[in-house]
Amino acid sequence: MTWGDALPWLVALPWTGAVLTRALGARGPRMAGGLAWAFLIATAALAVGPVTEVARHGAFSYAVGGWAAPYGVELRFDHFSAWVLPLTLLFVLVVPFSFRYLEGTLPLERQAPFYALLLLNAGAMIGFTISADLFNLFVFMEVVSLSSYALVAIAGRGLAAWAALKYLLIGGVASTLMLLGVTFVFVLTGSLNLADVSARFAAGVDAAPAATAIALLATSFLVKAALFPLHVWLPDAHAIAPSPVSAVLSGMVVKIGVVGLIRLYQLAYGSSAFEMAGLNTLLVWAGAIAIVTGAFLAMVQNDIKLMLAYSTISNVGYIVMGLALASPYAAIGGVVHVFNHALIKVTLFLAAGALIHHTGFRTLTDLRGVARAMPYTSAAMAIGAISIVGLPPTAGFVCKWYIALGAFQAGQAGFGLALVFGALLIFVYYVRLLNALYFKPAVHAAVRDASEVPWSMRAPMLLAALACLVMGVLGGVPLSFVEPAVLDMLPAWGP
Amino acid sequence: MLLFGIDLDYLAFGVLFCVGLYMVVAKSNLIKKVLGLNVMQTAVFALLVTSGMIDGADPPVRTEATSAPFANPLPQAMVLTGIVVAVALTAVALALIVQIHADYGTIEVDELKEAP
Amino acid sequence: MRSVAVRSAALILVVVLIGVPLVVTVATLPAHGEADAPVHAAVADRYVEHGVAETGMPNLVTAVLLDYRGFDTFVEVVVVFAALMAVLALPRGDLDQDGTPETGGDALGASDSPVEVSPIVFYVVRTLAPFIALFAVAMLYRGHASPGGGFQSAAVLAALFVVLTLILGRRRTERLLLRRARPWLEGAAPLAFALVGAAGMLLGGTFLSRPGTVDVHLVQETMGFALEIGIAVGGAVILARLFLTVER
Amino acid sequence: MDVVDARPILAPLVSFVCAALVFSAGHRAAWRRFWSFAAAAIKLGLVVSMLPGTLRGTVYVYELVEFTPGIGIAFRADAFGMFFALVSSTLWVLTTVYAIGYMRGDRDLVRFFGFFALCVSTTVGVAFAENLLTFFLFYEALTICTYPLVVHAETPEALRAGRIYLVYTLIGGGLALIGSVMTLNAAGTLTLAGTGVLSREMGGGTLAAIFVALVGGFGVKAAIMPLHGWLPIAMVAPTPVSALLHAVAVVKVGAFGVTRVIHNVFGVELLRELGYARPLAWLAGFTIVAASLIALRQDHLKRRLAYSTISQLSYIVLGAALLAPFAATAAVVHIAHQAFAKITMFFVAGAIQRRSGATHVSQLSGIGSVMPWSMAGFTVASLSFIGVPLFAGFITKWYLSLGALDAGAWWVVGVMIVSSLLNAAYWLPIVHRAYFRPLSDELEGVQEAPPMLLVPILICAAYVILLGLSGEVPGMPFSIARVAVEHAFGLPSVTP
Repeated sequence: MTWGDALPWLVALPWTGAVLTRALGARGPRMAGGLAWAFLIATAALAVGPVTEVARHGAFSYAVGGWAAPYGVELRFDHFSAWVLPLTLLFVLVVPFSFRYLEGTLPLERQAPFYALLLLNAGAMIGFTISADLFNLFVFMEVVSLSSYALVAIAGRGLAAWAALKYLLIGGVASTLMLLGVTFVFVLTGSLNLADVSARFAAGVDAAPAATAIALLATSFLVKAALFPLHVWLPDAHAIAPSPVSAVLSGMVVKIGVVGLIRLYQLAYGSSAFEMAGLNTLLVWAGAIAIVTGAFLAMVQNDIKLMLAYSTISNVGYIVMGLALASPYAAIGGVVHVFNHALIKVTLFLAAGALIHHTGFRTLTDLRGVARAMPYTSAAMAIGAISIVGLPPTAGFVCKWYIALGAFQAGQAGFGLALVFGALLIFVYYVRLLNALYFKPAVHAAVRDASEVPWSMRAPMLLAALACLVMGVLGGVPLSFVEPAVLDMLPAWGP
Repeated sequence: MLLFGIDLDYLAFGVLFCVGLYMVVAKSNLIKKVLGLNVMQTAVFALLVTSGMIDGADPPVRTEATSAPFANPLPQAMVLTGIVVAVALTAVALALIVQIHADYGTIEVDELKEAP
Repeated sequence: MRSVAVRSAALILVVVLIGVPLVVTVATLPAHGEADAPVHAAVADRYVEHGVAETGMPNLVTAVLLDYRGFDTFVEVVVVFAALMAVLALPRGDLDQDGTPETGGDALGASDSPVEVSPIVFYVVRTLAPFIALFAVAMLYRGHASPGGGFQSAAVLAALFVVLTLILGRRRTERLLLRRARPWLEGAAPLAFALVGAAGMLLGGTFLSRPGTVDVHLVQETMGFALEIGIAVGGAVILARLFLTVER
Repeated sequence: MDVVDARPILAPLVSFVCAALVFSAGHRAAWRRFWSFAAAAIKLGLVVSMLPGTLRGTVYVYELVEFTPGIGIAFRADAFGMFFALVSSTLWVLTTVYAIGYMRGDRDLVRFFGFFALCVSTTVGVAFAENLLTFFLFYEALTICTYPLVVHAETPEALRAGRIYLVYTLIGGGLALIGSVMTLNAAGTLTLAGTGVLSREMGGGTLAAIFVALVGGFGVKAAIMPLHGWLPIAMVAPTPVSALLHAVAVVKVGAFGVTRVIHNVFGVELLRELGYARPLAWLAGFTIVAASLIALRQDHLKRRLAYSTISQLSYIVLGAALLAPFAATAAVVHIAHQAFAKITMFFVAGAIQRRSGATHVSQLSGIGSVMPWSMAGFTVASLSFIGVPLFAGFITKWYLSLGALDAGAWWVVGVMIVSSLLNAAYWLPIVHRAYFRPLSDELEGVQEAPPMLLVPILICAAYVILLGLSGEVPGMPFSIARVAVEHAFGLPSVTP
C-alpha cells in the first residue's frame, strides 16, 4: 500500500461524501453541514500522507485501474500538487463558516445540495491538481466549472441566475476550446498522457498545429483563471454568490486555471523552441495590465464584494506575470502567490460575508464605524486588506518580493518597478476601507449596535487571518515545496 | 475527400464551429445562445470522432463479422464522455434560463440588461 | 432587437478572426483516414489487439470506457450528478423537494400533464412502454459485446419516463422514482464506481482495477456489470429528476 | 565573534505579546497599564542584559527562518543595533508612563496602547535586523502600526494627515524594496553584518540606482528636506505619539537606515571611491539650515518642534555622509542626544497643553512662574540643542566638526555654527518668554504638571545632562557608539 493508493481516494472520498450528504441531507437537512465538514477533514488528513511523501522522495505517480501510463489514466503527485493540502484545509475553514451564514440565505432543504456541490467542487479541484492525463484534466475541469456555476446561482433570485448563466456560457465556450485543444494534441500524437505527449512533442511534431493546440489550451485556462482580457464573467459572479462561495471561487477555483497553465508549461517542454517565448511575452504584458486594471477597478468600487472580486483579477495578474517572467525567483513568487492569495481571499470574503450578514449593508459608506460593534470581523478584514496589497509582514508580500526580484533578474526592471509601485499606491485606496471600518463614526443604527458574529463564523476568519500573518513571516514551509516544483519546471521556458 | 484543397471533415468542422460560436456571441435569445454552445460542442465531437476513423475500417467491436482494420476506439470513448458533459451543461443552463424567466419574465439579453 | 452593428461586428469577429485561422490550422493537422496516421500511433493498437483478452469485452469502446480509462467515466458520472445538484440547488427547486402538488385524477391525459394527449398517442405509448423498457435492459446487458452500454440504456429509460409523464401526469409517474430511495438512486453511479474501485484495491490491485487471469473473466464481468447497472440506474433517475424539476 | 542567542528576537517579541494582550483583554485600564509597563521594563532588561557582551565585541545572532538560499529573516544585535535598541527601549519606558498620565480619559485607549506597543516592537525589530529583507519587513510594518496612531483623533485633518503620511512612507517603502531587490540581484546577499556587500565592478549605473533607491527610501522617514512633508502634518497626533514616534521611533528608523546603507551595504571605502556621499552631505547640510529657518517662523509650538526634529535628523545623516570616524561617532551618538532632548520638549509641550490648553509660543508668556519644573526641563533641552558645553548637543557638534576637518569638509563647521545660532534664535525666546515675562491672564491658576508627566520630563532632562558629561565612561552611549564605528570603519578595537 504505497501513498499512491491514496491519490484516487483524495478525489473519491469527497465525492462519496457529496452523495451521502445529499442522500442523508434529504431526510435530515441539519446534518448535511456536519457530514460535509467531516468528509473534508478526512480528505485533509488523507492528503497529509502524499504531501509528506513528495517532500521526502519527490514526485510519484499512480496508474489507475492497473494500466500503465499511456494506456490508462495516470495520476501524478509532484511538488506542485502539494497545493492539495492547503486547498482542502481552506475548505475545512469555509464549511463551518457557512453553517450559521446560510440560515439567512438558503432554505433548509436546499442546504444539502449546497454542501454536496461544495464537496464535488473540492474533489474535482484536487483531481485536477493531481491528474496527469489531458482528457482527465478536461473532465475534472468540467466538474469544477459546473459546480461553480451552480454555487454562484444558489442564493440570489434572478440576478444570481443571470450572472451564473453568463459565467456558464463563457466557461462553456472555454471548455469547448479546451476539448478542441485536447483533440489537436490527440490527433498530433495519438496519446493523452502528459509525459508521453511531451516526449512526442519533443521528438518533433509539425509546428503550426502544435502551436494552435497550446494556444487553445492556454486560452481556455486563462478564461478559467480570469486573466485580464478574459475576466468579464468574474465580478458579477463572485459578488453575487454567497460569501463562503465567493471565498471558494476567488480563492481556489480561479487557481485551477493557473494549475492548468502550469501543466501546459510542463507539457510544452518538448516544443519550447518555437512559441513558448511568444506566449511568455504575451502573458507578461497581460499580467501587468491585469494588475493595474484589476486594482484600479477594485479601487473605484463601493460594494465590498465587488471590490474583492476585482482585486482577484489583479492578483491573478501577479501570478501569471510571475510565471511568464521565466526567471526562477519570479516563478517562485508567482507559484507561492497561488496559495497565499487563496488564504488572503478566503479571509477577506469570510470577513465581508460576516459584515454583510450581520449589518445587512454591502457598501463602504454604509459600513462605517462597524469596527466598534464587530471588532474581530473588522480585525480579520484589516489583516486581509493589508495582506492583499502585499505589505510585509503579511503573506501577500512574499510574492511581491520574489516577482520583483525575478523581474530584475530577468532584466525587465520596468515590470518590477510597475509591480512595486502599483501595489503600494493602491494601499492608499485600501486605506479607504480601513478608514471606513475603524476611523469613521457609524452612520446607521444597525451598524452601531450590530452584534459580533457567532464563534462558528468568527473562528475560521481569525484562523485564516492568523495564517495570513504567519505565512508572511514563516513562508519557509510553502517555499520548500514551491522551489523544487519551479526548478523542475524551469527548462520548460526555453530562451 | 478533398474540397478546395482541404479535407472535407476539417472544413465541416470549421463551418459548424463558427456557426456555433456566432450563435453564442450574437444571438440575444438565451436559449439560442445555449443551442449555439451545443452546436460548437457537436462540431468538436465530430472532429474528434472522424480523427480516429480509418478508411474502410470496421467499428471497434471485435466479433466474427468484423475484421482487421478497426477504427480507433479511444476517440469514440472520449466523445461519449464529451456528450454526457454537454448534456449536463445544457441541463444546468436551461434550469438557469427557467429561473431567469421566472424572475424577469424575459430571456432576451437586451431586456435583461435594463432590468434592475 | 440587437442593433445590426452588434451582429455584424460579432459576425466579422467570429468568422474572420477565429473561423478562418481555425480552419487553416485544422487543415495543417495530419490527414486522417490512413492506418499509419499519428493518431493511431500511441495507444490504439494495444486496445485493438489485446482489448478483448484483457478486459473480456468485445466492444472495445466500452472496454476503453469502463476499464482502460475507467477513471474518466467515474469523473463523467459525477458531472451528471453535479448537474442534478445544481438544478436542485436553484431557488425554483424548492417546490419539488417536499412533495409535488396534489392535482389531477387518473383520467385519460391527467390534468397535471403538461400537454393535451390524444387517445391514439395514449394507447400506443401504453402498449409500447414495456418493450421500450425491455430494449433498454437488453442494451445494458449486451453493452460489453455490442454497441450500447450504461449511458445509452439510461437515456432510453429516461426518455421512457418522460413519455409516461406526458401521458399519465406527474403524480403517477413520480411514484416510479421510489420517493424514499430516490436520493440514493441518484447517487447510484458515483457510489458504484467508488465501491468497485475499493473492491479492486481490496483484491490486491489498484483503484478500479479488475483482477482476473486472461481466461477467467468472472470477477471482471461482475465488476463491469455492477458499473453498468450503476450508470444506467443512476443516469436514468438523474435525467428523470432533471426533467421533473425543470419542466414544472 | 557571533554568539547565537534568542534575546535579539525576544526583545521585539515581548512588546508584540504585550500588544496582543492589550488588544485582546485590555478593556480594564489597570491590566492595560500593567502590561504596557511590564513589557517596557522586560524589554529594557533584555537589551541591557546584552550590553556587557556588546561592549566586549560579542554579537548576538538569531536566524528565524530561511525562505530560499540567501533570503530569510534573521536578527543580529551588533553595536549599532544595540545602541538604537537601548535608546528606544529606555524612552519607551518613560513614554509609557507619560502616555498613561496624558491619555487618561481619552478614547480608544485599547487601540492606542496596542499599536503603541506594536510600534516599538517593530522599531527594535529594525534595530536588530541582520539583513535588508528583515529590515524592510519591520520598516513597512512600522508604517502600518503608526497609521492608527496618527489618525487616533479620527478628525478629518487627522485622516488627511494619515493619508499624506502613508503616501510619503509607502513611496519610501517602495523605493527601499526596489533598492533591496537590486542589491540582492547585484550582490547575491542582503546581509548587513559586513562592511559593505557591493563592489566597484557592479557597474556605476546599478550602484547609483541602488544608492538613490535605498537612501531615498529610508530618507523619507529620516525627513531629509525634499521628503520631509509628512512630519509637520503628522503633528496632529496626540503628544505621546509625536514624542515617541516623531522624536524617537519613526524618524530614527529612517536615519538608522541611511547610516546602515552607508556603513553596511556600501561600505565606507566604496563610497569614498564613488563619491555618492558628497551630494548627500550637501543635502543634509541644506536641510539643517533650511529647517531651522522655517522653525524660526512657526508660532505653533509642536510644529516648531517638528521642524527642529527635521534639522536635527540631518545632523545624523550629515555625520554618516562625511565618511570620517569622528563624524560617524557623532552621527551615532546624536541619535541618543537628539532623542532625549526632543522628547523632553514634547513632554513639556504636552504638559502645557494638558494644563493650560496653550499650544502657541505667543500664549506661553510667564508660564515659567506657574510651571517652573517643566520649563526647567525645556530649558535644559534647548541649551543642549544650541550646543552649550556640558550638555549632550555640544558633544555631537564637537565631534562632527572634528570629523568634518578630517574629511576636509570645511563648510560643515560653518553649518554647525549657523545652526547653533539659529537654534538659539528659536529656543531662547521661548525660555525668555517663560521666565522673564509677566504671567499672562489666560495662564492664571495653572498648576505644575501632574507627577505622571513631570517625572519623565525631569528624568529625560537629567539624562541630557548626564550624556553631556559622560563622554568616555564605559557603558554610556558614547562608548557603544565608538564600538559601532570601529566595526564600520574596520579600526582596531580601542576600548579595553
